[in-house]
Amino acid sequence: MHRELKYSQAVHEAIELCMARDRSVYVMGLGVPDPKGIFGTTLGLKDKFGAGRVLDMPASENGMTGVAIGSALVGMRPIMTHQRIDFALLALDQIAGQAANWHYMFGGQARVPLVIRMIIGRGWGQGPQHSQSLHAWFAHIPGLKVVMPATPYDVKGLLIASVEDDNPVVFIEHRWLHNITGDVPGGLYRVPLGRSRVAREGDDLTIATASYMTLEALRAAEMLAEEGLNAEVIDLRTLKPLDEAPILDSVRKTGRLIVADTGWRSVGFSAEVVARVTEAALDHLKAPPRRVTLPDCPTPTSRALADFYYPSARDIVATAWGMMGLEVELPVMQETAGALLDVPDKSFTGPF
Amino acid sequence: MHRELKYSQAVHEAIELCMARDRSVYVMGLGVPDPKGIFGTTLGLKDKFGAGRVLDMPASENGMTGVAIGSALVGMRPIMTHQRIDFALLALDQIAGQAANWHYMFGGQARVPLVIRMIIGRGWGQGPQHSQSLHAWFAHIPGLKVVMPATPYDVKGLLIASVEDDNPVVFIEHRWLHNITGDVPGGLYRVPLGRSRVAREGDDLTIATASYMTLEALRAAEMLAEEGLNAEVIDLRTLKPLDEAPILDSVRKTGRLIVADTGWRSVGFSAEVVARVTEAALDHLKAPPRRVTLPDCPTPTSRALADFYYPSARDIVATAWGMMGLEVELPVMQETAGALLDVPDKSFTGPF
Amino acid sequence: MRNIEPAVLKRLYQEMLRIRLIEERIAELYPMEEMRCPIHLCIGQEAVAVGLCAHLTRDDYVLSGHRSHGHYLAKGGDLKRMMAELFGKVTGCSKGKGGSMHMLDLEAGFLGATPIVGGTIPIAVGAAFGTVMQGENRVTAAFFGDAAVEEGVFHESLNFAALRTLPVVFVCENNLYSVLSPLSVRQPSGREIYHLAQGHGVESFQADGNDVVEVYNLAGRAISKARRGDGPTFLEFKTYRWREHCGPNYDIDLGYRTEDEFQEWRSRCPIDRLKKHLKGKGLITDLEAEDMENSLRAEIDEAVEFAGESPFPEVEALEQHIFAP
Amino acid sequence: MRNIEPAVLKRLYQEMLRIRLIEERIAELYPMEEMRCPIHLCIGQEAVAVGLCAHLTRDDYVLSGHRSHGHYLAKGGDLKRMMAELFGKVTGCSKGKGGSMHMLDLEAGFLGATPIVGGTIPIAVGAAFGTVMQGENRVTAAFFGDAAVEEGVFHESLNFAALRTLPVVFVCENNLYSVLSPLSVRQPSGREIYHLAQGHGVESFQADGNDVVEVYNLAGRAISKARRGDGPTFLEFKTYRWREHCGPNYDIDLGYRTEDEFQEWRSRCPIDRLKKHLKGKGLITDLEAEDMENSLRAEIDEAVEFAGESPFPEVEALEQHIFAP
Ligand SMILES: Cc1ncc(C[n+]2csc(CCOP(=O)(O)OP(=O)(O)O)c2C)c(N)n1
Ligand SMILES: Cc1ncc(C[n+]2csc(CCOP(=O)(O)OP(=O)(O)O)c2C)c(N)n1
Ligand SMILES: [Mg+2]
Ligand SMILES: [Mg+2]
Repeated sequence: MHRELKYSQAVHEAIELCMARDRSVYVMGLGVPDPKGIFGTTLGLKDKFGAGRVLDMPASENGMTGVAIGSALVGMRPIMTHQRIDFALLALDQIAGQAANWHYMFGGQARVPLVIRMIIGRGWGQGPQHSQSLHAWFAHIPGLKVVMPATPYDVKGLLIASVEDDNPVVFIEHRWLHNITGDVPGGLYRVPLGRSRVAREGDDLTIATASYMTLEALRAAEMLAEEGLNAEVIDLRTLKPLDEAPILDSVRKTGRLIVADTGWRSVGFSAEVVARVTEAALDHLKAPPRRVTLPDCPTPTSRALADFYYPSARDIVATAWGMMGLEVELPVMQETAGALLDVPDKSFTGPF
Repeated sequence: MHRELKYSQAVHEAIELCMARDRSVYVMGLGVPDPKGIFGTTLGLKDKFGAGRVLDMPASENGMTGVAIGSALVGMRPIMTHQRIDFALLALDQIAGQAANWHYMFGGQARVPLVIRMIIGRGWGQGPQHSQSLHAWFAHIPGLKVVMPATPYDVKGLLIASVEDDNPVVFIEHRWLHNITGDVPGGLYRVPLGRSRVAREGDDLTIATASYMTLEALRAAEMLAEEGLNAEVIDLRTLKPLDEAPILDSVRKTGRLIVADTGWRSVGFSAEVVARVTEAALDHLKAPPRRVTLPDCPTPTSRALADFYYPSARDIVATAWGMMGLEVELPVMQETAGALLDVPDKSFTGPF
Repeated sequence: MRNIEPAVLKRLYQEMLRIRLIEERIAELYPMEEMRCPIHLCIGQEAVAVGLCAHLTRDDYVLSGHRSHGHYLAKGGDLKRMMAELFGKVTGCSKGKGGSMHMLDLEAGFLGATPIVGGTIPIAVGAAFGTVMQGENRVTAAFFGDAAVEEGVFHESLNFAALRTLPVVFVCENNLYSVLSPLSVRQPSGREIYHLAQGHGVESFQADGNDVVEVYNLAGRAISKARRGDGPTFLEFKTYRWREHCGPNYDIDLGYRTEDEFQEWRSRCPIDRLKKHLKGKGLITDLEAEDMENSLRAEIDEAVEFAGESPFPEVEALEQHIFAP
Repeated sequence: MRNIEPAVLKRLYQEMLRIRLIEERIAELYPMEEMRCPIHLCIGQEAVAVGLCAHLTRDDYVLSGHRSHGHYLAKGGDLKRMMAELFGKVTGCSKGKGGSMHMLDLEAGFLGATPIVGGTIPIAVGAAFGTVMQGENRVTAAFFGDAAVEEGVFHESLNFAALRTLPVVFVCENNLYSVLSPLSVRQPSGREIYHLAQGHGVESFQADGNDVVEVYNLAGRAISKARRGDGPTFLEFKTYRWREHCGPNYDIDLGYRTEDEFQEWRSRCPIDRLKKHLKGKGLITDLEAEDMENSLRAEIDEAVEFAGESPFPEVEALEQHIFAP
């Protein structure tokens, strides 16, 4: 049975199902119960589960993360939400210093089942302080799990699995995914943390990616296929723990690796993938691995600059041809057709 | 003229010289003017320059970083100090969200000349919240410079250059370096940011490293040399901007790369070095690059565990032989001789 | 409104009106989708910015947050460059890199506005600290909203300002909401915001932020005190945002606040109130008022034209300014 | 010291003495360099932990910071496992992974202590919030020092506790110093710490932390109030640390505090004071006191022996417990 849902609706359904079956699950964050409901993902939950379990909070990111941790220690399962990952910069002591260490430093005697939803990604001119893609930071910290789903199916299954996980999970949603649609079964199902997915099979080139860049990678793969190059796209889904084997298997088959990442280049997540592949499959590499990422600069606000800041399918395609040692003329893209690059589609009108 | 100074004295001298020649330089941090003076690095400065320029502060890491930024915006050049890098987790919004972006987001019209000294590294049982080595986080952020000197000479020259730099600089000192001694010229001199140093020449293997791991790498190189393997040791000194060319040149010569890092493995700084080398010098690699790092787990407190947690020369040596495809019996090391691994030398008595 | 020179009152009126007209023009133009950045309009709240900045010189400093247009303008920030910034142009006050949420005008002493709630409060305290260390006699004002006092960094800032008796004025525009969330879900009832500052031992006042004269008087007191070296003051001004949190529209239909509440505050429009007074006292004629409005509109037209005609930044700018040379 | 049952007074005495003797034993053993982790002794400050925890049941929760030995013990934490933890042994209360700065005893309701200043205060508030959400009637106490109130997170915690009327007691042990830094360089003079909490609208008290009866009485009041569902209370207890900030030694020679100050506080030893009272009232005889001390020493001997004989964790433990299964 087909059942099309938006990514944002899949998030909503996951939360709703978790709350319905487990009274210890609760949701909090700035604006969670408000009429906009975090891009629709928490709409109506307060009416259904009550103000006691669906709560707004003061703008106290660090303190409220501590509150979530404390409640988790005594048996609750909080889902905390930040409308922008940038706000979590204030909470890193509690996230990385406390939550991540709590299980280990007490010898496994305590648990912090805590999901922190953070939204990354573009919009009109979100600029330097509202669009950082800091997943690399979280993926560096032992004790944190980091999830970045790309599809409606995965976001639901991974969110349910995250809520059921007994560890702090940083759950990252890209703003440009909320409106995409896809098949989403009803009812509870889990997508296990730490398992990647082959989003497209191919023999010539491996593209390892996650979150929104999976869409760009798939677009790129289509474009490459038109010219006879067959890319395999691996959607990592979970950055930590990282499901390394399928990437290695793929590169052993294709001999070529592109890592497409929503984050900055230097000391970013993409470097880790390159390092792992090189360490384990050097002999299979037919060409140097490549990273398609943000350049190492803050996010500019003007669309005239942002258009060049964010990597796209076009960059992946150009990189792929470069790896093949070919100069291929790239198909005409949106921008030359006068379309706007700072929105994912026409449904997106406004800065968020 | 030889002039032996401790690393901590070199830090002290750099600060003193900067303060003497520029009235806008001031130092602040918890305990800066106290009788212990940040492991001796700020001792006596208050007497010399007055309480107005050498100041203690409330335990308000985020706010006081903002204070430092504000003062920098109006013409001061603060040197802020954290006795442990872990305390800076509280200040990341001001460091990465504000200071790092300020110059860029206002189109180059404002500057934040701010040095933040942070101390990393071991000690007796510093444990999970007092010994994290988070340089990878800072090196990921556009707009921050990150410096990790390994020698008394460098720490002085780099600190002076950092204070004179018009950008926020994260200046990381490893606790086990404070007591090492070396040649340090008197007077002002600079070691430029963004330049690495060949600490030892060799043809067989490149070890890229920084901070305290430079010492372990040099020790490892000696041990390898005894068996006829000639390692080149590159002390990176600055992680951002990274001086890439000398690493590439070296690997093109040796064909083998080990990155020895004080930080965690996954999504750490070592991955970046591996990625850059693979991207630029794949064809020269005779063996897969290797990372010698902390394992991906929080710092345990018990010395019984910490002894296995921190990488040492021995690990580098074992890795090197592995890369050569050889099994070489490792020389007997301290631990089997009953010595204590949780202190750098006999001068170190106590947890810090 | 006694004790204040008619000329000053007229200037306050003009400044408020100017900000209002500019914000309304932005609201009008925004749906054309050329200002492609989030905007937070201050319509309804103009009195705080104007009454406060009336006492500041160009040598004094101001820092602000996401809702900074009024502060930027009241402090003397360049209008053309502000408009160009909203349009993402290279002539903008942040060369297009910042947009509405990141503006500065160093010549005007507008040291910067950034949108992380509470984030510029310690920076303002630091600016004040820096001026003191340099022996300068400048005052720094920090503008922020009622949500900012929930951030720990607000308290850290107050503590240090009090500890060091710094020349800083904390200006809280309490408009009752943080995005769509009322104070009641964020702060304990019965505890006023200015009580927090009192707890820190900082002299604190609460007043009507829609009465520009009350703002002007309190601000004058706080700023002279700072200038004398007698330390920080905290001012809480109750006021109200008329339009949506972010964007150009009205949003009463969303249901998070009532039509009654909105109308009640709208009837206390700070500009109308002062205009009524000026007219009542014969300090301004209809013709004068009309002239004033016309010349303001002309200035705004010019700024919009400037912004529209200005070029976008070149792609090279993308990787410029990451590091200061 | 009226109003309190003699049996209670004796128990308070015994608990304080126990902590004192344990801390002194640690100080004695520390120079042997087998407890290879930083330790922060609470000698001189025992009354706060004991007076407070006397009202808590095992179902109640306590969180603490770097100076947590007294809180752990007063809450009923296992002594043997604490000693083993200091020795880095696998039988330790954190299996050797935490050391003195990271201890917990879940059976005793000691929910955890960690050394980032202020870091466990919001966690305590969250524990209280969690108990309320689960309909449990438990009280949570957060212990912290005078530096913790400088951290923004302290204020964020108070605001939320007040907003939600949570059953939490904030216990500030104001021992005048943060490491070697006196209050005067960190907080404005004339502003008492409990004023900060008042600013948040939280009922607040300041009292002599070296008078266990005063602590006991105030704590009783705050804890019953929390248990009744009437919300948080903030208690500031003035007290004094006798030894160095971190480590086993005296440190008056460092010069950051005076010999006079030290002697003055030492003369107000909470244990001596209560003992004098007990003896004066004939509530305890010399023989009884000696017996008590002897049996405490025997208990401590046993714990030290247990710790010494326990094995270290195996290397396999290094990568265990990174994630909960
Ligand atoms: C640290 C942080 N958390 C959350 C946000 C999202 N946010 C943007 S504006 C805003 C509301 C601020 O309310 P207030 O301070 O009262 O100012 P107002 O918008 O009412 O002028 C919030 C929560 C943010 N920008 N920064
Ligand atoms: C966030 C943070 N900043 C700094 C430190 C270093 N530090 C350890 S203990 C301490 C002093 C704490 O003083 P106080 O809260 O008064 O407790 P006391 O030691 O006096 O019991 C400091 C600053 C830390 N652990 N955490
Ligand atoms: Mg508001
Ligand atoms: Mg203290």
